Amino acid sequence: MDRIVFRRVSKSVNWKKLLITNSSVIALAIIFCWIALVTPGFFTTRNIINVLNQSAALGFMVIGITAVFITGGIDLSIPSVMALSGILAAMAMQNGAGIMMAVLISILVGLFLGLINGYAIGFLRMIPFVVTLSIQIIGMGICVWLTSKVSIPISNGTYLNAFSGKIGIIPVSVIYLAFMTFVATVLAKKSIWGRWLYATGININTATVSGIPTRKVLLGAYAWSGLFAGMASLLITSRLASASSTMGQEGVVLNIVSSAVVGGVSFQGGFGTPMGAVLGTLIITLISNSMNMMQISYYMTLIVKGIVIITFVCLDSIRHRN
Amino acid sequence: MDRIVFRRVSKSVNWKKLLITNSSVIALAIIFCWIALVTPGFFTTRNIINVLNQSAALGFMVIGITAVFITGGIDLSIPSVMALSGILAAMAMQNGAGIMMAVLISILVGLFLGLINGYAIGFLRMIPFVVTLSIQIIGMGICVWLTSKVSIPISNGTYLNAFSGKIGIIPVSVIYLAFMTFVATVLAKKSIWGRWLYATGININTATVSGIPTRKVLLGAYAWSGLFAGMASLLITSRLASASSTMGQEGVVLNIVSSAVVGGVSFQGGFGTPMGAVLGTLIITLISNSMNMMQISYYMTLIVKGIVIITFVCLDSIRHRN
Amino acid sequence: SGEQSESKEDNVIVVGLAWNEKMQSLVQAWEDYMKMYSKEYGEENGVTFKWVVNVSDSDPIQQASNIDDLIALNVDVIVARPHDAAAIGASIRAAHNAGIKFVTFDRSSDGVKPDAHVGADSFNQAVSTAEYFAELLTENGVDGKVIELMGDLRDINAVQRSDGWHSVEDKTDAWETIIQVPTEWNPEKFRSGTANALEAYPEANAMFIASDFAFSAVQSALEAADRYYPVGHPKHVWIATQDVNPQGFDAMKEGYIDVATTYDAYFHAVELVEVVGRLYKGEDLGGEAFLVAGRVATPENVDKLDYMWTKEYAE
Amino acid sequence: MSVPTLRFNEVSKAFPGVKALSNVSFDVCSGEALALIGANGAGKSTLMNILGGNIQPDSGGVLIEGRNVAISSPQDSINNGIGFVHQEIALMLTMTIAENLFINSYQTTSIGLLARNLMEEQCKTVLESLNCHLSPRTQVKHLGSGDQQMVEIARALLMNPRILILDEPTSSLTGKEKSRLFDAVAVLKSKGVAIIYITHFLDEVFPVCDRAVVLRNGEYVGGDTIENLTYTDIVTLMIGESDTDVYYSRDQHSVSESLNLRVKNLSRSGVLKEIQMDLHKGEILGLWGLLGSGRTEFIRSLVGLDPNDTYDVEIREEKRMVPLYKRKASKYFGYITENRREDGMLLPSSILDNMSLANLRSYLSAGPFMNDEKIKVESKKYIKKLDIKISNVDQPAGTLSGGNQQKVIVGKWLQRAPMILLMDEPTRGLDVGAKRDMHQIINDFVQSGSSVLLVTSDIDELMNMSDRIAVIDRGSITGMYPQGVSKEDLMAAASGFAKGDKE
Ligand SMILES: Nc1ncnc2c1ncn2[C@@H]1O[C@H](COP(=O)(O)OP(=O)(O)OP(=O)(O)O)[C@@H](O)[C@H]1O
Ligand SMILES: Nc1ncnc2c1ncn2[C@@H]1O[C@H](COP(=O)(O)OP(=O)(O)OP(=O)(O)O)[C@@H](O)[C@H]1O
Ligand SMILES: [Mg+2]
Ligand SMILES: [Mg+2]
Repeated sequence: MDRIVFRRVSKSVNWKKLLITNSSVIALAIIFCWIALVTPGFFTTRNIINVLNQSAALGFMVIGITAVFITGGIDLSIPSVMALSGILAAMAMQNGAGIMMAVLISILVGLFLGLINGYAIGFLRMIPFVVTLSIQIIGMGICVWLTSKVSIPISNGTYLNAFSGKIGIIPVSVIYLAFMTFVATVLAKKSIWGRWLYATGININTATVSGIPTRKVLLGAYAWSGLFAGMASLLITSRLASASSTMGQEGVVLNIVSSAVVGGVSFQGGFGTPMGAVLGTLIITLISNSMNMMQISYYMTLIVKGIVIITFVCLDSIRHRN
Repeated sequence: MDRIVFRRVSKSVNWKKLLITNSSVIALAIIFCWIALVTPGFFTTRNIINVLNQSAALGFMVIGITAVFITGGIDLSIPSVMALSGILAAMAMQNGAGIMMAVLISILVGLFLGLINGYAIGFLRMIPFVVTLSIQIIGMGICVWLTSKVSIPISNGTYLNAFSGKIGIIPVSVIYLAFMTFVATVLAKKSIWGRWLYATGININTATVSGIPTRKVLLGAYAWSGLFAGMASLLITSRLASASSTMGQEGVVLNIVSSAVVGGVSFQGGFGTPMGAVLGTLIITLISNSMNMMQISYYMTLIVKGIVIITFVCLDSIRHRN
Repeated sequence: SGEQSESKEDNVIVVGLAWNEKMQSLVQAWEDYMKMYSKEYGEENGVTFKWVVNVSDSDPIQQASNIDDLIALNVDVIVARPHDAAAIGASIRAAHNAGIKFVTFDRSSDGVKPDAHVGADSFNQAVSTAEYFAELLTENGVDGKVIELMGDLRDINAVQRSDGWHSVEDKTDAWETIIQVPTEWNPEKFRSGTANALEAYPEANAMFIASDFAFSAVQSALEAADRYYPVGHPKHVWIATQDVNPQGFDAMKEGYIDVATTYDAYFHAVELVEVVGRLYKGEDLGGEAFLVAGRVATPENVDKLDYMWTKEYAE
Repeated sequence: MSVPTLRFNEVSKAFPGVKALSNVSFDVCSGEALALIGANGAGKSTLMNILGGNIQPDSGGVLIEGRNVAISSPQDSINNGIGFVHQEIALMLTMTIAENLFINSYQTTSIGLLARNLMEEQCKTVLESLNCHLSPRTQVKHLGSGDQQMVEIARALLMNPRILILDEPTSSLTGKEKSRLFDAVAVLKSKGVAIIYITHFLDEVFPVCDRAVVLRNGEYVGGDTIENLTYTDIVTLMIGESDTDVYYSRDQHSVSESLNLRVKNLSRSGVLKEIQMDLHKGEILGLWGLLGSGRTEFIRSLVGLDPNDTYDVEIREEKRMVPLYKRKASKYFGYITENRREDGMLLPSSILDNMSLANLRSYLSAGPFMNDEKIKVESKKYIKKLDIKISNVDQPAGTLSGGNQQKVIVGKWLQRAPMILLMDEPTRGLDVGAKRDMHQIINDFVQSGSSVLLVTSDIDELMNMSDRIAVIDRGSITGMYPQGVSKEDLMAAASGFAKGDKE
């Protein structure tokens, strides 16, 4: 008598599963069509580019936080890291620094603050929420101290052009976002760091026992998040042609987190992709864009936003149960 | 031959441990003495009562979130739940409702929103951060909608007296806080719900397998948090003699979370006591009070706050490693 | 009344200043001007001012606590920029119970009356801007289609500015406001609001911006839509705004902004110091409001106006 | 015959890709101990989880005393008088023993507060009845896994269950505890409790149980009273083969003179005391000790997972012994932990991801990028070699049965082929067939010149597999014995009464 192994691998397409796993893409399509139908002004090339452009900076921060989310952590310090990078770069330019120097400062400041977060969380095993909250508060304090008098105007034309100019009708910021999404996706899917990141997020004990340098992985995730906050500051300061501490208010976290969650990046760690996160960013931006276009009042915008987030999380939890 | 179980229970006092587990009480004492020495105006009866009074409302919200933290969750919706309770109660009073009715409305609104959070998290297994964030946003939307432009004055003298009056020189709010701290402590330590709460926080799977109704426990924790947010609104609206949507800004979460964390309530679930949390509230309030008394500049206040929080979390993580 | 926390010297006025937030340069300008003018005033009147400042992160509860702390410090006069017009009443009452004078600054109190109020007249500020704008459009024969960028609807000044604007619109019919965008005073919303509105209403040819502190954001949105041209150019968008902040100063000089009524931080500060001085001397001001009228600024005169905080903080 | 206490009626359950149970029916009577037997993945835990309210059956149901009962939650199960001792220990580590015991049935005083003293007294009584002398106030995390298992059993007993499930209760117990447990089972039987006893140790079945029931691939394949069954009968039913050669006896020994590892001094205050030992090329060194003697701590320290006071270790690099720095330790060691679910696997990840986890660096193709094709090929090789039962390589590892999960972990390390493999209870929970496979795998592994440090609580396995046996007692090595030492000597040495001839 032979050992019988039961196997029932259905080869037919599982529609339900397909639907659930691609919920953010599908939602994007539905929201898009609906808005297009309801709002006449919406479906112009210009407005679409507009939306893309509006999501670019947010998209950078979301790609950053995605790595942190995958490890099961959170980074609340992004707004003030972003503001501080921008302010320092703007101050440098005010004092005659060139574009290269400004870019370098933005990136290094972001990276540096990210490394502080990562060191505290990875090596000192402190709790992400509180570490990054503290850095957010401290960073905000430094921003206010540095700028107390004025928000700092940026007049360096090369800088403004490099990050908020256009190539043809396409804003460069959109190109940067597309490129970084691609890079992040490849790293997440194909590189050893991506594997390490997901493994650490799913079970840090298993990962450690399997010889993965989990503390360095955590360090890296927060450094990545800081780095992207620094890069986001380039887009934001050039878009607003100035830098100020108001850029760094906690409210921004709300959009970052909503985007990631709507994009299917799980809070519990181990799940989600940069691509999904960027799609989430588009959805969140679309919501406020279309609300503006339809002249929906401020409080309704808040309510709709809340409902959209909760719906997506609901989908997400169904997805995880399956 | 009996089996010898190897155990090293040292009977001598372990000073290090004693020091670490009581860090918040010790810190409170040190901060207190230091401030008293440095700031002449500090150690007056008036100012001490002042500090106690300032911590009362925050203390209620912190007692609320403590239950949620013990389950390993978070409640970001407290500010807008608190604001909404206050606004609805104030509107009722504007339309002639009495104090009983107003209290009932505050408490029920808080409880109801807490139950929504708890249902989504306990029964639909959604993620606390996102659920409560959404409720915060939606709640804020409703608050702005209800009050749209003006904040609602409260002129009901009985109400104002009942929640912000004094007995002798002691503000009633302090008495309420002391009483609720006592109730919460007894429930946490001595009741079956308390044990269930901690068990759920330590390991929800184990708790479920052991027959603990973990879903109801989660529901209860968030309901408790909402309830206390509702009660806090009584103290706040009576103190400000008005209710408005500005009361419910996200910034408040920062103080709630800092207080709990400084009070030794762990984010990872399973640890912390209401008593500790309330001590944490006193510390956080003392910090801003003493900064005001010492006339320290605004940005330094931010930086010091961040550093204090991070220090406490550091202590906390050391404590957990031991 | 109360316990003396510091033994008070004669002729030293301790002023407790409770800001509701300190994210904008304007607040710093006020504070600096107050300190500056109080020296001048003090020398003339034989008094010394001592300032005790705190900030409450846009949180009315924290502001109440901060004012409690000022009361505990037993200052002579409390000056507060209320975050919440009704909630400040409780603090005013508490100060009065402790025998401390109370002045609201910039934003007024809804219920309980302070000893005095010093501020700008937001409604009239908007009205004078709007009236000038009406003339301007009529002169140029423009059929105005206006995008209105509003402030934070929870801020009474923002609401009054909008109301002032619309009262002139109703009276003169010089333009039509085709869309209102609430910005929550958030620069990012100024930018995206402008961009989205231009998208939805390409026919728009004018804007009313509740404040020009975020003008660089509006400017970049206009540039992106290819609508950023100075007056005289066919693609010029007619812009009325308020305040003449550092961010709007140059744009006005160069003719991109057509009119704004100044928000005169310096005169606010002067008025405040004088009010404080009078209260300290025991004068009863009976809750009077000292409103500083703005000056209408246009590309022609903006460079010539005196005491512009904007110029001093534009570095 | 009277109505049976418990009856499974045509129970079926399918998971995606697997039919875990199909139409299983049998009875359990009051006062009997029924052995539930089956190879890894046969469906035993699934069936018990249905009874425990953790899983809902697709069809069929459970009858208790003739009545159909719906069990939709663990609480329902408890209310129906079912006590469950889980295969994986389910305790609140930071709570005390007493709190754990009463976790779902707190005793309260008249005013509704917890009656701590009362509970602690009852707790003591129950533990004493199991011959277990622990203070009710001890935190569970301070107990070894053996004592933890006793606490779990005590918890189940506290509810005076009509039916008691013991899912592999002895897998982490040594001799003494086992006999304590068997005594307890006898007492319960005499009280009329129906006991379902799941085990892979067939030798336990005969003294403890009255009847045996065998599952194979989710189907009921037979059962009878114990008197009518022989060892071979059971194995034949289980495996479904007439060829029931389930013993692997290790005969090739290829221990070389040269060393792979020399531990000169490994200390950690209060836990490990100046541990010294050598590990030769091609050697299997068995590590024997009582529960809580420090075997796990030793291994974790060696791999560098725990802090040490002294870490003085040498490792072979080419032909020489060189000092090993702690942070480099993971380069040379493979570590199979005793807690499979907690820190052995990425449960939601695919089998492929799990199997490649420890060896990712060697699957790099260019720069930091992975060669996924190579991962697939290599992993499939080991899936085949280890005979892991899976439906496809992308299946989440958490859905495998315990035995197959363990094989995935072993496969993960075999791919890496570390110089030294540290195995903590590698055959715990494995069926006889899988155990034989595992033994074969370990043997093959050392043939290639690597070494194994083997911790096992199964003394026969230890004696059969090891080239030498080190005895550890309270954190220090108290004896080193060659192959062929007697059981008695080992037991004595482990309890601190060594008399046998040391090496
Ligand atoms: N949640 C699940 N999802 C998918 N398949 C599952 C799940 N749980 C169990 N299985 C499958 O059901 C079958 C029976 O598993 P079960 O755990 O009941 O075996 P077992 O007899 O207890 O084995 P062991 O002796 O190894 O513990 C296995 O093939 C297993 O892979
Ligand atoms: N976290 C801890 N805190 C306090 N004591 C601990 C802790 N972990 C283990 N111990 C103690 O350390 C000693 C060694 O435990 P270890 O797990 O190494 O034993 P073991 O020989 O592997 O036993 P087992 O067979 O139970 O796994 C035991 O006395 C145990 O109680
Ligand atoms: Mg099993
Ligand atoms: Mg062990």
